[in-house]
Amino acid sequence: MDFSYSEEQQMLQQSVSKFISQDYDWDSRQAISKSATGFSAENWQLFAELGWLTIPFKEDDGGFGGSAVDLIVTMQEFGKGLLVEPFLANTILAGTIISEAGSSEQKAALLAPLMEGSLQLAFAYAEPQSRYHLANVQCSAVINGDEIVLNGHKSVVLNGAAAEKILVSVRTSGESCDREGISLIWVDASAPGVRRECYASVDGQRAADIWFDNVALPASNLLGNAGEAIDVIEMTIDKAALAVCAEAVGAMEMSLMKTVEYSKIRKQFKVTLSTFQALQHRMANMFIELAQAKSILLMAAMEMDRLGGRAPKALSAAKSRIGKAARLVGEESIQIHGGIAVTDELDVGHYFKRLTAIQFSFGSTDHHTARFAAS
Amino acid sequence: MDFSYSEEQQMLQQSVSKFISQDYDWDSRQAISKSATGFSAENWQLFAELGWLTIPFKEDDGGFGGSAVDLIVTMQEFGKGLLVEPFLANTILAGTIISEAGSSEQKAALLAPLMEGSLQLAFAYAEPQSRYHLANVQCSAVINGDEIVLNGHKSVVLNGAAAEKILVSVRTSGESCDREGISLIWVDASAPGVRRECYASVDGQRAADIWFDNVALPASNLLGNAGEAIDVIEMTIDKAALAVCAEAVGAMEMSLMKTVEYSKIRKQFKVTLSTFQALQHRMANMFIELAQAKSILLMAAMEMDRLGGRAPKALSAAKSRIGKAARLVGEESIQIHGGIAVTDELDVGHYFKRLTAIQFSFGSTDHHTARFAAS
Amino acid sequence: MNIDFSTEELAFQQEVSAFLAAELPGDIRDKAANGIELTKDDFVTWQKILAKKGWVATNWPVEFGGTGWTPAQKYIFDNECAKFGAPEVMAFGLKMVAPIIYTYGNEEQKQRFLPDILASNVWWCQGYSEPNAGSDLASLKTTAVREGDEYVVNGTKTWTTLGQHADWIFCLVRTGAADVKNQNAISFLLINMKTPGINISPIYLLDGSPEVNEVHFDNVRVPAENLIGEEGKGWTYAKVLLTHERTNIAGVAKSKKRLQDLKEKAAQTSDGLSGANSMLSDNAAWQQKIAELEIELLALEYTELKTLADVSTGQAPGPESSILKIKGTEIQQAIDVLNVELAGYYSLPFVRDQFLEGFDGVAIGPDQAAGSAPTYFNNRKATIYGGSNEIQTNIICKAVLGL
Amino acid sequence: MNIDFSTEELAFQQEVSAFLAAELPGDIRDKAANGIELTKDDFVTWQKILAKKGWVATNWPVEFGGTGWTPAQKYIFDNECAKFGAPEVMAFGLKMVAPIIYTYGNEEQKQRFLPDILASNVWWCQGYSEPNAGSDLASLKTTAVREGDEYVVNGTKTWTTLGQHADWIFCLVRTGAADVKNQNAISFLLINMKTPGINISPIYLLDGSPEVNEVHFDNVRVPAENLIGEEGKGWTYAKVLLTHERTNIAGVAKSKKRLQDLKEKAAQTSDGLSGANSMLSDNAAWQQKIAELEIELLALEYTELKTLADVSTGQAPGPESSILKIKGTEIQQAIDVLNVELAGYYSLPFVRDQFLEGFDGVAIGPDQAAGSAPTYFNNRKATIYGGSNEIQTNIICKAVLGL
Repeated sequence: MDFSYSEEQQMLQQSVSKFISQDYDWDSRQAISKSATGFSAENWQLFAELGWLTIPFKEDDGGFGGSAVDLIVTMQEFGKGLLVEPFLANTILAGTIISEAGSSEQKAALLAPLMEGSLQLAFAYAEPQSRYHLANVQCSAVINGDEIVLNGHKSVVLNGAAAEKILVSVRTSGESCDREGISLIWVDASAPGVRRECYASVDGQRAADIWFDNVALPASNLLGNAGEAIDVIEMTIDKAALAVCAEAVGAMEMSLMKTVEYSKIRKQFKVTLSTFQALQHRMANMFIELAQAKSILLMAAMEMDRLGGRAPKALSAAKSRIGKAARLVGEESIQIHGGIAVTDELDVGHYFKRLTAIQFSFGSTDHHTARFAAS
Repeated sequence: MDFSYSEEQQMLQQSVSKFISQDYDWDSRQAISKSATGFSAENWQLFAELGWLTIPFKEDDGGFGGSAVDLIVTMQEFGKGLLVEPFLANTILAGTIISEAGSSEQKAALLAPLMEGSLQLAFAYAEPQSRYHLANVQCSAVINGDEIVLNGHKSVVLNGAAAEKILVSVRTSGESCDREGISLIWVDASAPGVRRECYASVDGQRAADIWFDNVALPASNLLGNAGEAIDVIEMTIDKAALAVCAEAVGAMEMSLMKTVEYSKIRKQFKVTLSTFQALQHRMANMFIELAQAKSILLMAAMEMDRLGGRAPKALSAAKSRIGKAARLVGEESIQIHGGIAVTDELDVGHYFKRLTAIQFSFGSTDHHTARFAAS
Repeated sequence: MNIDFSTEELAFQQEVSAFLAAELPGDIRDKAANGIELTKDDFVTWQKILAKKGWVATNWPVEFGGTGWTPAQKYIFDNECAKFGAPEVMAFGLKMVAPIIYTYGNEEQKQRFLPDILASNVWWCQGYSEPNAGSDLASLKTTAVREGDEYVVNGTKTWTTLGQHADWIFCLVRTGAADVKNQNAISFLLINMKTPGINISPIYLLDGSPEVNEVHFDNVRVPAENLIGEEGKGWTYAKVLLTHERTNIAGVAKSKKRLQDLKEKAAQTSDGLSGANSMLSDNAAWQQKIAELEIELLALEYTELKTLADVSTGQAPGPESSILKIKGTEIQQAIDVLNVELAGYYSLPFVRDQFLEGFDGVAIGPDQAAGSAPTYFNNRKATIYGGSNEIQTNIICKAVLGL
Repeated sequence: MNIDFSTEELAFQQEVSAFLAAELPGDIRDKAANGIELTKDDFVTWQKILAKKGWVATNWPVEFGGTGWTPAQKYIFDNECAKFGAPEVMAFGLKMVAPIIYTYGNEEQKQRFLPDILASNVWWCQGYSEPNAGSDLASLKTTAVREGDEYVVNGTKTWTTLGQHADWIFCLVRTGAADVKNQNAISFLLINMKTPGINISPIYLLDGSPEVNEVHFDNVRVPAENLIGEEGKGWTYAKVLLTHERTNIAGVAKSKKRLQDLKEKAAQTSDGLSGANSMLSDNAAWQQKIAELEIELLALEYTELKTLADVSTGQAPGPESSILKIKGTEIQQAIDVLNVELAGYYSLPFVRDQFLEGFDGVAIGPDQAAGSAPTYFNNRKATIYGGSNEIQTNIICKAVLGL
């Protein structure tokens, strides 16, 4: 039992923290978020140079060999800066799929350039009817000898706009909710029959809905064995959920800090807000929520490392508890700030938006409470 | 649409309120609660003289013909005094059963003396396995010509100790949870084969577990048609639930008032508790809970009157909401008082106990939330 | 005590229902149902239809053109309007400044302003809050200095909802000397927005909408005849107005409709569990949240009905109005969150165009989903404005509990 | 960072488990499992068994007879004890006064008091609270006036848990003049309960138990050698002790066991819905409450583990101890309510005899039901004593948030 960060982890934390505090101030973040692509290519190259894009991948694959704890160290700092660069979509979502299911050729073609920062990827798994159930796949891929034909509609694909290649969960056999019969393929975003509607998301990031209309692919675009992908998909989404849990913890920390600071400055009835005991106790309650969120995040990360990456019950505990904390801290930050926090101008409202988006991504709070209860 | 009390209702309220404030002070209540029988026979006679024991019964049966609104007017005042006299067990539970299911002979034998205050009754409906489901009846009665033979175990029978005659829900046909096959019979408490274990309840009232071992009764002890009793039983328990909802509102009102008063006297850190804004806001929240409880109580009573006594959805809304308020107000009253409220000496702890007992009688908060959702 | 409607009330309900069915323009109704923002014209069009029927001023006395309805009639009208998805009337003219004018204004002011409000010829906005005085209205800084027959106004008002459309603004301004006790130095002034020296700049809210504004006053000269009542009494008038605002703020009828819509949509939304046959409405946690919210709303409805009944017998709305504000807004915000939850992943796309008039692109997600998160974000203001919920709690502490 | 136990730790777990299986007396174990109150003898018996093994003073340094365990070992020990239903040791001697004595006492005091505490020969109780000083310990009024080699003590202490069994009491007393700043006039004094002038009277709690007492001091003469440390420093020592108390107060291991028991009992309790096949554990609302509580407890467990780890590396327990107190007691009380809920109607009978030793009547309801409501009532104290949760919240406001 050891609760201290290793030297390597401390260095990683300092490195990310330094970038956020020195090179990712609020105005820069807003400018990047509102730019055409929604992220900074320059930053992305920097991340590659710093080795951040290799963190979760095995050393055999050329990665840093990072643990779940390494991942949360990184994501907490990103959460503090409300990073909009598509680290999650590339490195966690698409990257984990390739790393877990890809052949060495596929890794060379997709993972290596990802780690170099030269290829943008996305993982398309959700569908309009699927909600948070990963086996609810209607997108179909018919494998016919050397060819695959893909049809269907994937919804809210993170980084779907910038992605050059898209990993897709598809049904190759069975009924809509069967756990068997789900496969993974990759498709070029510019392939004939691929149509994208791209948009900003409410938290200032980018996503897309993607339609596939008789898209023809070589059979070599299949990752892993046909029909056996559900475990890898679940593991990937759980990892992404852990990542956004960590991000939420970072965002909550900033949101609380900003609220406490503001309360010490803002005057109402001739005294600062911080002198009102009712508000003091509410801020203390936010602090407790944050502390509980941090604890359960550690628990989930350590359990994931202990169990080799698959700890669904622990992850659901974390996502449920952190979702609850995120809602409370986000909403209370706004309420204690007052009207100013409902404007687009102040950062605290944007923390609130991201905290909200996290609550409804990779399984909502209720979804994970129920999954915890059932497991 | 009329939200004012009628003149008759105002008089009733004043009459009960006067009794509670003048003749039912805290020390008297405690002495009565701790006496051998757990209630005052003298008070009971007074209630009979004042006509209170006739309130819910039809004028045709010699009653006051009171409405559900009349009932809540009365019970709110009783709640303020934490009345231990068995008004609920006799007048609402046993009385409604006889009034709704009894023949005129049975009314003459049971209801008339009840209204005169000369007969103590109880209604035994719950069983160890039944929880809050009234059709879950395993107590069996075999009707054989002119004789009924009764076997089984009824749990937590209110007024079960003092009751001279006991009304019992029994299964005369069908399986354990069938809605058909449930009947009502009455049995003399001193009949051979009836065994009682009597006890005080946590809220200072009296109850008993009752076992029936081959108790032989004449068939004329059956109330209404055999096998068709479930509707009357449900209606009766809903009425009792409404009554305790009103009682809870009265008790919450007192509990809040006493807490606010105490906060203005009790000093900590050289100032009164009432000067701490965090506590102020919590007391305001208790007030809001009480206001919402009062509103939904009115709603349920008016709906019951509008729909002729059967308004299960409205009743469940009230029991659910009032249960939630009762828990909050009860617990917060204790917490704001501090240590003194955890002693047996102070009244506020006893309001808390009664509010707790109400939450788990006639269907718990969760039970009624689910019933509301399903209806 | 009873909750039955009389035969006359039931007939009135039918009349309202028939009126709405016949007169509510289909495009306005569809916009509201699909979360498309209403334009100024939409509001004016609908209010003029109501005015023609004599039903636009439900809170005014009959002598000024109000309906003179009983609480039961108001309740019926509000519920029918909500059921049909009719927009609520803009409050600033009809519900906020008008009661001040007919209560405290002089005869000339009543004749000058009320008919245009009744006819929706003039769009009003509110000038109370200032950048450094949120809930603490008594500390405001905008000054109005008397010079002959005019006041010269300087300062900045903020959170001016839909001020971009406004022809007139009603303001609280500081007229007294600095040493006068704060709230006795505040006056109530009506100002034409076209007066030179007024500049308006939009504030973008969390949902991206320019719904509120800052209004800057730079030596704006206002005729003294635009002062309502006495100098220094503005705070008293405003407090009365705030009470009026609070009895309307619970929004029970609208919340009932939204909750009903939510239930219907949940019954058509897959929970993903086992294909087409398992709906979100079958989910136990969802059912419980919906049930608790319905019950809370039911309780609030009766709190409101009882308050309306008290007001109709001449009693001023007391602490109940604070409860209505607090619980009403909490319920609204709980519904906001459930709408986001209903949308699931489709709460993420920020496709503002999609719910603006004239959109002809490819819609993302189900109809209601696109507006769910922006509405949730925007409506956090509900517990902040109109006297924040903390201020309302303080009122209960002082006025009811004597703390 | 990792949560694995080492081979040594796993071996230690086995050792503790084997010890408990062999040494925990069956009658004590059964009483605890069935909610029967333990007697003084039960506690002493068990503590002497632990002492013999050298495991009774888990928080003391080795030099005084403590275990010198790592945080992981303490965690393992607490969890195994809870799993087996072993009673917790009485805190007053071992966990409360002993750390004060070995930290601030002189050599003579250490030799005089610590061995008897270690051997459970002497029963201690706590004299802090007074009738008019609840959470506000600095305002206490019991005086100790120095006369030669003695202090003369006058005043009343209250909430003295199990004081009826006590041989000694440790007290905070006022030694300074009235004009000395409150908390610099308070000293820490050990008093033999058999000293003339001490009277003890029981206070009955909501569950009917005489668990706490008032202790009255009427010219009680106490040798000056019983003063710990310096005069006027008592408040400082007590604060350190309160911090110790708080790191133990979360009660995570015990709550885990109770929650586990609750789940098992719910799986055996009919929900009444459809006979023997439908159990309370199948009920969706119940499942959700249990899940949320388990998750909260899991988070708290890691907060505690992290705190233990920090303490073991020499850091003083910081604001975490306030979180442990607040969340720990909230969880305990949430479990209390669920036990009442599990009991349903059988939470109503107040059959105190039934869970006292020697009862031979007819038991009413299932085993756990009889104690459910009394425990719920009694345990409301958990958020009040040991520095109320409001005081803990204030500590977070000041010490962490700088408010």
